[in-house]
Amino acid sequence: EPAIVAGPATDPECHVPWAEDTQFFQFPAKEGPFRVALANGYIANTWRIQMIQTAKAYAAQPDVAALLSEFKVVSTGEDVAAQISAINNFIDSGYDAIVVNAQNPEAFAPVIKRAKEAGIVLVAFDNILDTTDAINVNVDQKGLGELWANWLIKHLPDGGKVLEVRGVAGTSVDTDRHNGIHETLDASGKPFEVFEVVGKWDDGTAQKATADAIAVQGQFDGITAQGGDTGVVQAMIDAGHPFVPFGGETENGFRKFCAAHAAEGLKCSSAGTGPAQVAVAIKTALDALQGKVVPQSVKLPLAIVEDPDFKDGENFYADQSDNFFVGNAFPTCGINFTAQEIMGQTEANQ
Amino acid sequence: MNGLRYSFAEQRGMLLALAIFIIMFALYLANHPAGFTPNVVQTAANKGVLLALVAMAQTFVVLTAGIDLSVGMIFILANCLASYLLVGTPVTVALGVGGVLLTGLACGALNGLLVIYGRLQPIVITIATGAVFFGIALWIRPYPGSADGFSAELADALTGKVFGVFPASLLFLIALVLLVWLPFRRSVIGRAVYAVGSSEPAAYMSGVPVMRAKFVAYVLSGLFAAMGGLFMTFFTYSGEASLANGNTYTLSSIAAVVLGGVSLFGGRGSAVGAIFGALAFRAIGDLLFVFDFDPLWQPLFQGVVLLLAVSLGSARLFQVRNRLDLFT
Amino acid sequence: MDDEVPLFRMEGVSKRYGGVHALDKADLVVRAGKVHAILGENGAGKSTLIKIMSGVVAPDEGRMMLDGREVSFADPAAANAAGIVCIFQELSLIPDLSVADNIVISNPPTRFGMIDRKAQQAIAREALERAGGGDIHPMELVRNLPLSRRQIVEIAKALARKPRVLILDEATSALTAADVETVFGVLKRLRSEGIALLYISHRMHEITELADDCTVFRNGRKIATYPAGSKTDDEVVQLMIGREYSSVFPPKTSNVDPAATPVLEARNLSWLQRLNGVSITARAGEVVGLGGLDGQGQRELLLALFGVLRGVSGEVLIDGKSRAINGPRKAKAPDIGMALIPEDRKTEGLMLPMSVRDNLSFAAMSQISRAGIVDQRAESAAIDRMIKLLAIKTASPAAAVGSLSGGNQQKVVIAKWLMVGPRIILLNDPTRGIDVGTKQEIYALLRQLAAEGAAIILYSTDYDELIGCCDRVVVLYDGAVKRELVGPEVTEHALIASALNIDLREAVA
Amino acid sequence: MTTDKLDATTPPRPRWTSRIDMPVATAFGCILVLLLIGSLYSPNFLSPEYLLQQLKVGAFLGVIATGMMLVILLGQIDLSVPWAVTLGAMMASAATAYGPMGEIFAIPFGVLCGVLMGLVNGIGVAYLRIPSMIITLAVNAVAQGLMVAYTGGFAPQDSASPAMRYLAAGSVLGVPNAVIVWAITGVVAVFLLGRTTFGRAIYGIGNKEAAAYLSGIPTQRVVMIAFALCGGLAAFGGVLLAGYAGKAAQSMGDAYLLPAIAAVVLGGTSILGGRGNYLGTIAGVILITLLQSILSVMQIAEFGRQIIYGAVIIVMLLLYGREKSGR
Ligand SMILES: Nc1ncnc2c1ncn2[C@@H]1O[C@H](COP(=O)(O)OP(=O)(O)OP(=O)(O)O)[C@@H](O)[C@H]1O
Ligand SMILES: Nc1ncnc2c1ncn2[C@@H]1O[C@H](COP(=O)(O)OP(=O)(O)OP(=O)(O)O)[C@@H](O)[C@H]1O
Ligand SMILES: [Mg+2]
Ligand SMILES: [Mg+2]
Repeated sequence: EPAIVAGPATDPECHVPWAEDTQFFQFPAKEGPFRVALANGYIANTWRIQMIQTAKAYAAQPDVAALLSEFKVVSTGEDVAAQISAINNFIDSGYDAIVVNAQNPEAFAPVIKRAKEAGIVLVAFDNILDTTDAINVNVDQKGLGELWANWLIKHLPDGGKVLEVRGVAGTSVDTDRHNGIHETLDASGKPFEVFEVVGKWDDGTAQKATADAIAVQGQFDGITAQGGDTGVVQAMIDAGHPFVPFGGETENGFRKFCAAHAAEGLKCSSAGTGPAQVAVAIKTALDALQGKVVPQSVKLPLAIVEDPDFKDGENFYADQSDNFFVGNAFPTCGINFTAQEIMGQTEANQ
Repeated sequence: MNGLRYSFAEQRGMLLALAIFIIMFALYLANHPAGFTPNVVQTAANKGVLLALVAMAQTFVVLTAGIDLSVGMIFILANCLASYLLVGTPVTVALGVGGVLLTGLACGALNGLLVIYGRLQPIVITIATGAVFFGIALWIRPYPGSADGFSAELADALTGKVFGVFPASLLFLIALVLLVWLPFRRSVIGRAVYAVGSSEPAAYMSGVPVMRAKFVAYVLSGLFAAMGGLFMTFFTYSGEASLANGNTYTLSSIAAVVLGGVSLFGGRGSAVGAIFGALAFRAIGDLLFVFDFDPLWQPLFQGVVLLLAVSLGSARLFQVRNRLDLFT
Repeated sequence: MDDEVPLFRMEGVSKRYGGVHALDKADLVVRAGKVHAILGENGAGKSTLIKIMSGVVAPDEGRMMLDGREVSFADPAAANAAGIVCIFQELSLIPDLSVADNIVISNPPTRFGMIDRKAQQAIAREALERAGGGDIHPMELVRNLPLSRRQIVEIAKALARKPRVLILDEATSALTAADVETVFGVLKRLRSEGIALLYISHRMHEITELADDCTVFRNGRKIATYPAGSKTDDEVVQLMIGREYSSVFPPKTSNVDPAATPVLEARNLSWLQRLNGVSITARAGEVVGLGGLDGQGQRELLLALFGVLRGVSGEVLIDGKSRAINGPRKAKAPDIGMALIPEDRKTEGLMLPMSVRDNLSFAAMSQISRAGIVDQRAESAAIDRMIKLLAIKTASPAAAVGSLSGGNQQKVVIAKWLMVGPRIILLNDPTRGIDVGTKQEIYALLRQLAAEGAAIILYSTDYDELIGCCDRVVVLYDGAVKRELVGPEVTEHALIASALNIDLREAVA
Repeated sequence: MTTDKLDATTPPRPRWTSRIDMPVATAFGCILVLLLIGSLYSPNFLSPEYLLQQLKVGAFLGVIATGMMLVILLGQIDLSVPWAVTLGAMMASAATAYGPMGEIFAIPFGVLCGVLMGLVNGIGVAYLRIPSMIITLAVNAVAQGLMVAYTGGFAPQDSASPAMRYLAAGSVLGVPNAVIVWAITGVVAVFLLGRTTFGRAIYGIGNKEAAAYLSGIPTQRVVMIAFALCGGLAAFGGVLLAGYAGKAAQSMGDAYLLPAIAAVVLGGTSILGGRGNYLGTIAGVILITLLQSILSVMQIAEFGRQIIYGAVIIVMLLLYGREKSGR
């Protein structure tokens, strides 16, 4: 039962409203410290692991820790029903706020209803919820597709043959990004011929699909991939495919390739919102609990690095694993982890 | 008196599952911050019933000594279909429910026909039909969501509480057991299913309608998987064609069935056992909620508990005095 | 015999399996109220004939008439409905269902569409009673019953179907004399009730006792039909095997040294309640029989010696030295050299779909391989030798064992163990379901092995066999040695008396 | 016995024809048909580069399916393949971080981890007699848990060593090394199955475990070793995959479970155990790889791919996967 108030947000730098007409919430201020829960779904991929690590690290920061009496994380796997049940349990157990990375953003209507009745702050990130009753920390997935498409349009002024490596079928993220790419390319009026394969956001699958596409279709003029981008570049290298403009995600391995082969034509736009958005979500939840004004839908800045701005040690790390997602600091929210800080933790500093 | 002993022997597998479930669930409740409240029970029931339905679906096929790797996909297909059909007035919703169930029936019938007339091994054929079912689900629901005018009333009724205390989903499950499972268990065709699973040549020689029994088992499997899909829709108000989720439910249903004392070699076990197996399996996940594990170690904990639970059945090995009995 | 319309008649029925004429233009007439015996060696086509009669197998040609009307059966259920009920050679019971469930399996009593468990129990009790199995609880699972009890259930199940023609394909092969008596009582009563009985057995004395008419098959062809008693046993056997017939059992030419250390000595073996302090010895060159009613611990004794059972107390000495045998692998090692011909060749002796070659070399792997790699030349040589030695009839060593007739399958089981070169051979009812000719060969072989220095322990449900083959018979009762009969003491009378736990002197008096 | 009823039957076929049985021949036939249909879409499907690439990519599945075949021949199944693959890939990569010694031992170490995992499966199946379908499911969950904890908790080094790269992505005289590795695996498998006591034991156990046990075969040990081999081969497949991709990643094995089973069965191996030959598995692997690849490249919506993939497998199974009729 938040009050709908006029903007702007108490922390306008960080909490940028999604759109002109985005509402602003003000929850009744509560006494801290708070019990906050993070309801994660699937865990066994790098993005999610990194996300959980970030959440833990953020919650451990002294100023954040001071606000928290309990911070609980539960990962329930692929099954959205289990995740919904976990959230129901958090609600029944009287947590003050619940942060959720939804397995299926459409499935939470009943939970949102219950959370609202119980006066609990519900904040969704990554996969946002289809509602105006919970707070969404929103990544513009479609905008990401548009960004990549615009990058290709810029580098291929005469149009051309584009390879699009898609994500996991049936998800809204895949659909949104795909639509963004296509609408933008179509709108450009240039002769783009798009060739689609499915990479499932997985390097191995994307690599195989790309290799097959190259073997059968010959040469492409541009590439865009939603994930598994390191594998896509690897396949190009293995096949001796010339380097071409590429709009892709923010994997460290991808950026390594982009930096190394830019001169040969691998002109990259690497953009996305790293797993650190969980920290923004937690911050938003804490702000809301403290009675601060927050937008119902927060627009997360995209972490974008484009050719020729790739710099080792700054926005990618040549000596680190390929697998983590870089570019997930949100300075406007005071969140300044570098990914390697998170993933590079050793046993000693745990 | 003597008869009682035989009845008990028949139920042993189920009782073990029941015991595992009770222990884990008691552990869960004892440590739950909210305690033993109707809401907590309702939450656990809804989640448990969902898997229990799919596990029951798996049971029918496993009883015939087959295995159905497409139950998860029928479940997903039903979920996606229901997200379109459960709209409008009670009448149209009822028609929608009927449509979803019929679809499940048809999927099961297809599996059955391929197994019977194609004379193909169920484990492979259902991998293939599973791909087809998932393809159809993805076709009708390319991204998650539900149709405009989705009617939440039936959904709320079936996932809510009766008289404010008793979970409706559990009542529904009990009704299914009483109205479908028990009559099936006692019917001629039900016995035929057990006979076929226990020894197909002997059943054939004895004049048991082997093909009909198998067909009925697959059809019922499809029907129950579709009921699971319906429940998923009730629970989430939406449909999603998720391959990963389909596989999760398929594999969980196998785990539940085994935990519930149903023999993968066919002919032994009951759907009631499978239900407790499903509830026990869910309880493993629930334990995460009440114990404070490092989030990154949670999957390991879950795996280890599952490993221990499935190893429990091997305790009987220590009673085996004739090594030849190990091979039957 | 010719003027009445026979209950069932079969004319010119043929069935081929690939190149094999399992049945070749066979005729058969079955009359109500008579027992018709079918005779023939293994693979003669007897089982095929009755499988066709009962709808399990579809004939290639020919016709069948019931009450003078032509019939054909799509499946066993159709034959059942017409009143033709068969007790198959391979048991057709469903192991995970209860005895009662099995008895009413094809047509359970129902109420409101559900199976009526009370009624079914009543039917089962009555049928069991009629079949001589009143001691079997109807709710017991079939898988928990010993083989001989299962046979009784099988018979009860057939009776519950109210047959007009009842077919028994070697239904007594797993039964002991006492059970056979019970069953014969039942069959005679059924005959007097006007039921036609078709009876297949390899046991001549059973046929003598029971049959009214006899038909002999050979190589899928009907050779002769004659009234029972009109031919001597020798003539019958000659018809069956198509050649001169000599005495079944080879002479007992044993030259055992009674002072020698026994190759095998077991002292005080106990296991659960099934073995209660059994002691037994076997010397080189000796054939020791195990007698007694079925299920008195003979099977367990053999398994215990072979190391299959866990928790056996007592001591086993090989060549006078105490050895711990913890499994077949240990048992067959050269320093012990034990072999077991198991009871059920289809589940314990053979891999039916695999070739004769693979089956034969299975136990003798260590003999024909070096460092885990099979020496194919040595393997082929050994296999050819065995096939010759036992005259195993197979199209090629590459043929599936399952396609051989039962007798030849049994020879493969024996041959596979002979390849190991055992010194101690345990045999668990090795001639069950095997025709006279093959039996004769196996007896001769046993003698020969003994003469070559092997110690043999032979369990048989057939008293003739114990009498004809064994130098010594140890009779078990309730898991303990009841009596040991040596040489001329081994008589049918003594065997039966001690098997039934009757004091011999008292019985004589 | 002097009867001669079996003398008229056909003489034994020569050894080599009995190896190429119906299912295998049909499977290779299906491969040709697939290629022909593909070539209607683009002639490039018949180009040597494309075909070599399919063999190379198929090699990963081929190695994994080899292990799966051993287990299926026993009448068992291994559902822990996904995380055995990942485990092999991640552990081999992890070893690479420990200096030159680590690099040398990277591949054996990765495979060893898979063997250990398979050993747990094997002990569960052989000694505790837990149904393989469920114990491998549980072990898979445990392995996943370990890998998640490992990735999150420790400094992960996950790039492939140069040796892994060379093995999976390099080539000798134009032949991809991965194909050579698969060929060697295959030759060893054929030898193992056909010429060794171990191989005989596998077929025997798959047919009738009780009979094998009573023949003095150490059935439990054989089953355990077969599962260990399956785990090791899955991990080795993971090592190759990591080499192919240049790195190891979470859940890289997910895509290999069902295809491995399907490949083995499409190759004519009976899922009930005891029957099947390696040539069939090769055919099955190529079939699945080609089918996936062709569907991936043809511009069909994902749902269409799924439906066609399933339908093609059904049709192929109907063509030759049928069991003999009982009557
Ligand atoms: N399904 C089958 N496939 C191939 N051959 C078969 C089949 N059934 C029977 N045969 C062959 O047909 C012949 C007759 O077999 P059948 O079982 O009728 O003999 P039988 O007289 O019953 O022998 P036994 O005394 O051993 O029981 C045998 O050579 C047998 O191998
Ligand atoms: N599909 C088949 N292919 C090859 N052989 C078969 C097949 N089905 C059955 N057989 C074999 O053919 C014979 C059928 O006859 P039946 O089942 O009566 O056995 P049998 O020869 O009588 O042996 P036994 O003496 O053990 O009873 C058996 O040996 C059986 O194993
Ligand atoms: Mg027969
Ligand atoms: Mg026979």
